[in-house]
Amino acid sequence: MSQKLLLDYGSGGKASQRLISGMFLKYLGNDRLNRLDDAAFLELSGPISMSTDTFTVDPLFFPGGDIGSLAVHGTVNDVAMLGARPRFITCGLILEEGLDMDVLERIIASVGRAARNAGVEVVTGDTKVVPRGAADKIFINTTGVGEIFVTPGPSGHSAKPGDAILISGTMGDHGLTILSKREGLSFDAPVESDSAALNHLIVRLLQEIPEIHVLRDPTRGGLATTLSEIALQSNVECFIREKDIPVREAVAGGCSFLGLDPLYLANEGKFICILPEKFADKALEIMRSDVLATNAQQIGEVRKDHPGKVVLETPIGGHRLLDMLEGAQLPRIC
Amino acid sequence: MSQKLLLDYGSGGKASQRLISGMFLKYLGNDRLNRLDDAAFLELSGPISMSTDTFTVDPLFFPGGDIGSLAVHGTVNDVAMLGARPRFITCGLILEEGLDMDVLERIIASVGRAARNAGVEVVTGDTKVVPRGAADKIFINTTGVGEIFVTPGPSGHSAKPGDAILISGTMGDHGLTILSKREGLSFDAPVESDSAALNHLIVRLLQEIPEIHVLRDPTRGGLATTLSEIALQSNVECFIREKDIPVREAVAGGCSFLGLDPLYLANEGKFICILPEKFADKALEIMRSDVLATNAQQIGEVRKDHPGKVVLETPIGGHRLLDMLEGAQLPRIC
Amino acid sequence: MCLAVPMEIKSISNNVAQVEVGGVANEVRLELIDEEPKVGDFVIVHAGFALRRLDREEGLETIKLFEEGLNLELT
Amino acid sequence: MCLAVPMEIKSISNNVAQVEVGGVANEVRLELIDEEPKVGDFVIVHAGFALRRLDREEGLETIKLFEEGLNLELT
Amino acid sequence: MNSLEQKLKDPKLCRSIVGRINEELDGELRFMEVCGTHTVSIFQSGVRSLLPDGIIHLSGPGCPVCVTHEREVAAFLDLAERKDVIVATFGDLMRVPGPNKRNLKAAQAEGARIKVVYSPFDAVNLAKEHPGDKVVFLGVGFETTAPTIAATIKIAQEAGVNNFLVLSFHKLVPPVMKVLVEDPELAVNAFMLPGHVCMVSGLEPYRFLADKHGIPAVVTGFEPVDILRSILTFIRMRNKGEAAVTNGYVRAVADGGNPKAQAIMNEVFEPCDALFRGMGSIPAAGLGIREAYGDFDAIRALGLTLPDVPPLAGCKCGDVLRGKIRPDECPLFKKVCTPANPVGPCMVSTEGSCAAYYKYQI
Amino acid sequence: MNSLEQKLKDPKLCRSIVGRINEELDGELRFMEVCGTHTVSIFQSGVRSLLPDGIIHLSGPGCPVCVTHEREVAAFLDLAERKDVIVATFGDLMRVPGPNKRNLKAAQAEGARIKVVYSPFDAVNLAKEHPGDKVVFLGVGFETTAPTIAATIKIAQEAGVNNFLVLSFHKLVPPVMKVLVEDPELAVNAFMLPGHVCMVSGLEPYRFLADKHGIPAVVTGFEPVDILRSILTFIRMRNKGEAAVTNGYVRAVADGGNPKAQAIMNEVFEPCDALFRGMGSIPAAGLGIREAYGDFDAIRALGLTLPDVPPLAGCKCGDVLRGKIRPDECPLFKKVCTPANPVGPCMVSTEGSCAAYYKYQI
Ligand code: SF4
Ligand code: SF4
Ligand SMILES: [Mg+2]
Ligand SMILES: [Mg+2]
Ligand SMILES: [Mg+2]
Ligand SMILES: [Mg+2]
Ligand SMILES: [Mg+2]
Ligand SMILES: [Mg+2]
Ligand SMILES: [Mg+2]
Ligand SMILES: [Mg+2]
Ligand SMILES: [Mg+2]
Ligand SMILES: [Mg+2]
Repeated sequence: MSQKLLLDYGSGGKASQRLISGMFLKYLGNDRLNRLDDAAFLELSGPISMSTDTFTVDPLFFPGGDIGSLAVHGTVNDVAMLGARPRFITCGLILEEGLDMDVLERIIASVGRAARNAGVEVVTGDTKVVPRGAADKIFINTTGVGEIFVTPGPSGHSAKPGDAILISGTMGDHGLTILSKREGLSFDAPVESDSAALNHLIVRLLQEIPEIHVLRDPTRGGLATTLSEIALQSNVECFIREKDIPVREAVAGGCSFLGLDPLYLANEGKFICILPEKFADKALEIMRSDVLATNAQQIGEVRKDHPGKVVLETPIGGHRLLDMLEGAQLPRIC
Repeated sequence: MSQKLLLDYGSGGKASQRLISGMFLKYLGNDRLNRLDDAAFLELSGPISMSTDTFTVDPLFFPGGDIGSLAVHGTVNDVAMLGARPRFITCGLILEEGLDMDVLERIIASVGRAARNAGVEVVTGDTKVVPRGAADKIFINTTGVGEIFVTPGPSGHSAKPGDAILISGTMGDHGLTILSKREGLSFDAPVESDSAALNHLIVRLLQEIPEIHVLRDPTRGGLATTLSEIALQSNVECFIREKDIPVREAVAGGCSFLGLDPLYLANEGKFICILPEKFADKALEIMRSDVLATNAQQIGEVRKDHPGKVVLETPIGGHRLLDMLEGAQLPRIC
Repeated sequence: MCLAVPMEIKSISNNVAQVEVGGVANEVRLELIDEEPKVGDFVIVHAGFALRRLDREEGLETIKLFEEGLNLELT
Repeated sequence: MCLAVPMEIKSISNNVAQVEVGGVANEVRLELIDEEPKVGDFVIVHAGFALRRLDREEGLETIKLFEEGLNLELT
Repeated sequence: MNSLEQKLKDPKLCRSIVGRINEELDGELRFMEVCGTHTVSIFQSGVRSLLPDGIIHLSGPGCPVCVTHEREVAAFLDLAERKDVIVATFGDLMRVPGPNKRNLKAAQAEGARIKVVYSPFDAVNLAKEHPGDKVVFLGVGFETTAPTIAATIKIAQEAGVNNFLVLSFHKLVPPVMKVLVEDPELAVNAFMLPGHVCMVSGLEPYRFLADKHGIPAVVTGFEPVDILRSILTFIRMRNKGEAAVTNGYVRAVADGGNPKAQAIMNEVFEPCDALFRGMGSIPAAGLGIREAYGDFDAIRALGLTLPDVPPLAGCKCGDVLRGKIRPDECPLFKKVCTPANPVGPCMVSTEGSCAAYYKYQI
Repeated sequence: MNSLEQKLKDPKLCRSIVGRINEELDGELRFMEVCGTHTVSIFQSGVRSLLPDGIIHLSGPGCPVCVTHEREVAAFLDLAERKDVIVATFGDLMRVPGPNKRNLKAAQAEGARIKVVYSPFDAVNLAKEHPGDKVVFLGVGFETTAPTIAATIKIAQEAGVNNFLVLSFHKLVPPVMKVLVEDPELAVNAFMLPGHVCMVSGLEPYRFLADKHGIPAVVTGFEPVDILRSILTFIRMRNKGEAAVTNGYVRAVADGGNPKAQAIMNEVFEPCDALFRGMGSIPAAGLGIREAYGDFDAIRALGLTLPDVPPLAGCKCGDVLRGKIRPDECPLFKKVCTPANPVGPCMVSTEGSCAAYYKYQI
């Protein structure tokens, strides 16, 4: 039987110290983290992009990733979307007493691997252990900082009528993968989470394209929700064509019998790029040259007719709103 | 009956948006946060101090504070301890479905108040709602950044033999307050949490004292654990005198019948300051002139005899180790 | 009123069929279907039960005829 | 072997006393104490029960005598 | 995608049919679908935005969630309060408002044990996992769904699972359509019949629409071509002065329906009066559990009664469902009544016509 | 702080006594305390570091946690596994290792329902809150603690709480001291008697130490002055060639103890043989629940037996508790055996002598 985590590991005492040196420094160690001061000392020159996210994904391990890699990718991507090079992240853990130490170790190793691949360092962290039943196994907060190297940087407020709307690949892969592994709803779907660090591609795009208005990753709430946010922030219409939105057959198939819409499913390795139409082809070329965005597409354009709205042209040529949902989608039978 | 939080509020959809604008922007709003981009744009010039902490305190409200103010103070203090002016914090929430919306609102208002008092802005955040039973009401992660204005800044690695060891006030107030309100152990103690933002006092100290080797807040694990860490990091002996350590009568009283030691109880508004003996009086004078440190004391000095150890001189003149505990203290009867 | 989707039968055992749509595999129960289903059939699935066989040839034929009729009348 | 601390009785009702040490208030049960306790008494508390009255005068007196004895012998 | 599926969504074919509709339409045609899946499909596919102004699309009482009565929802909520009960339900019911706008999601957030299942069969497994509790499945749905629940009850009986119960509030489509067409204010020229309901029940129960009331009706599939073709059929029947009930979904629907599913449904259930939201009690429009299966009947086993509740003030769902007004003619629509704060169930169900108007209508 | 409390810790007075000890000590004096609270107090107050080398301080079997037998811990763990049981315990027992180093903390982490209470009375309230479960209090302790548990059983009986049970592994001090002094290898010159145990039992049960074995013994309080004064008394008795059992804790201890507490303890409990860790079974050294209170006896009510377990390999606790070796003379001390990874209970209990050596000794 594998060893189980005890409350003692979060006490700040010797057990905490062992967890830090035996696991965290082993997988995440670097000169900054190793100092174990109250805070990390960072050589960074501003302006700075800073983002935080907490990860509570269930199950912890899924095809294409786990909560550890996801926690790195999510924050790295958010930091990058502001036109920044992500440099440093923090890692705050909430652990449920009784958690399998092997599970924890696999996850911490995954955080380390994902951080190395993304080119960021975990520079400080925090661990709380809560009594059994007070949390669900493990929650991870990551907060990242990076140096902004384009000004004005991309922002959800900067979409302009006439801009092209691009997405970097298929929609809904992460969301459907997670659903397919949920307890009580498990079905086999030949699909993996798209969880990935987009920062290297983002940096390249920003370096080679003179003007990018919006970069955003369509995570929770999916493409529909994220475009709605942009439409509201920029007070424009986002007009998109359903036929141009790539959706994997398995994602469409899974959605069909659960009564879900892939455009509302989360993505964790995709981004929306809104930029002047004249740069669209160049941007698509750069995107498609990267394995993370081989299915990049222009899916529509920014208009001014229905400010704050997303309008979808259906495959048969009809038009309808793509509204933000009230809450999460539930599997349904009618 | 007050309204209860639903999973929908964490979906990224309209319910999430309402929570953000109706509550988070209302109490925490500022120009940076209000943009609601993936990340916050910060004008900061390095070097930078960055710290993260997650708060899972139970109960949520306690004499002297609540989880919201504590989350601000904890991170602001850690950022400051590196010789920095805390500027910006992030706020990551994990909320249990069914949480009373009034409770949430009180806590967010408290975060806002504490941030304003500490002079920091909440610049970005994240909210996850987990199913009932998957978390205990509310957990808060805060991550802070600030500009380091002294180099070399204080560090746990910099204690030197001959240095004076100062603490800014009474030990164990926060820990005993929380214990006294724990379900199943409740007793009335005339004591409040010392939770407070120390950054203004820290900045003043650093500006007026030419050389400070170590600053650290003795939180989880208390004075004993934090001094042990410093002794290990700096490879020195921390020698302290029990009679000089201020402990409130109520804290000593509560500890007596629970079989606990106040030197291992958490503090949330105190700091340890280690500096050359010649600056000790000046530092104490500055500290005592601030309401947060009126009971500041020199409690000992750094020696080289037992490197990595904390040695305590007892009131009767005996000597013993003050060891780091294995895990958390449990109330005991023998 | 009743979300029901066609899925292809990949195998059958004990009144339960393994079905697929877009490569996504699921199980459906066969208590309610009126024709003996066989591997390769498409069945219409509702709430975890196969309710009927989908006659895809019939469907194609109908559409083809309809389309021809439309064009005939249009030209 | 048995952590037991003196606490002062602030009030009594129904075999339960409100006691204090350093201003910290708690409740103790009185089923086991052999002398009828009264408000102002100090009792030795173990595991939520008062076990005996602490005779503080006796304690002071003993120490005083002992101390005098020590000094006497020393000088 | 193979060619049948492609054909059924083929933009060129759709445009041809729309062209025909425009050409052949004479005056105004008010058609009603009585199936929520049609409601969603018509909006979501964009069919609706392609139809000429003369085609008036009305959504009838065909979403089982929308027609669930507030007294029935109150019963669900009472059930969820019970400490010895785990409620199993399709996701569709989670947000339907009962008295004081309380719903199952809120009850769940406050600690009630409510589990969303994809199939009623999953609820039997849940019952096996919780032998000390009663698992009550909320039986809501029309003729498509009722057989799946009947079959599940039979499976539970064979497996000897005795802590699985069904609260049956199933409803039947023909009786409520009878109420619609007998309304002297009816202003519907044609009915689009629910394809998947007819897959079970066949066409016979709907013949009265044409035979007795002279209203054409077509059993319709859910793809754009299915829907547009039925609309064209309505126009052509009217142009020829004909009225018939025809099958436009032959690939899935036999005229006689699915006799096996009918038999299982009739073995377990028997007709009873039913409450429809906004329409009140309709004779023989519901399905109760027969005495032979009384051990699985939550009403009998737990002694449930329907609590009296005040009707939802101001909600015009009844008029919407009868085709008397469009959702945007309800004075509360989009002002007081939104998906975030739904007054009536037509706004809360994913298939509700008010919700569809709100969500899809530009 | 008032003057009694100040006096008892007064540094000047302490220094005077230490001065006297140094002056009057002739040769080596080996004294043993048999109370964990003395162990901690002697180390924590710094008394130990002030004593001259000639004073050898030994810690006997006086921590109820340390003497809890591994078979008893195994029984606790078995109990914690039961789905219908909530275990209530003093915090002290949580980390005590049983077979395979498993302890109650680990069981709790894996889902066992274990609640730390401050008073046994709290466990009765817990039982009232969980009427469907059995709340079993782990009864561990000496004469100080046993009366509180006896009183709690009587309170539970009067209140009619019938789901409160006690697993009584209480132990008595005099029988184990008898075993110590009858050991031909005994090398102890004086005993510091446990102040709070004597508060209940009085001095009588200890007279045999002086009368029969000629070893001086002083009932001692827990403040530095109390402890130093007893050590001086040992020296003086020896210097005069006297051996007596005297009361150095008159402010709390009557020579006859607390008759009321004794009566309640004897009403509920009766002597039985007891297992002591490292020492084995000792006749009449334990307290079992009398038949009249059998309804509250977890052993009777749940049919518990003590599982056989292999002894802890290499642990010298038995020798430490007998005063034969000091903790740092155990070959495992600080090398294999640490508070993080304790081999024996003397290392795990806050009051254990190995733990005290590890934690406090510079
Ligand atoms: S808009 Fe709302 S209130 Fe009006 S009919 Fe629809 S659901 Fe009822
Ligand atoms: S040091 Fe460890 S192994 Fe040795 S006697 Fe003490 S508890 Fe046992
Ligand atoms: Mg700190
Ligand atoms: Mg973010
Ligand atoms: Mg994000
Ligand atoms: Mg921390
Ligand atoms: Mg859990
Ligand atoms: Mg994002
Ligand atoms: Mg920190
Ligand atoms: Mg901290
Ligand atoms: Mg976020
Ligand atoms: Mg909870």
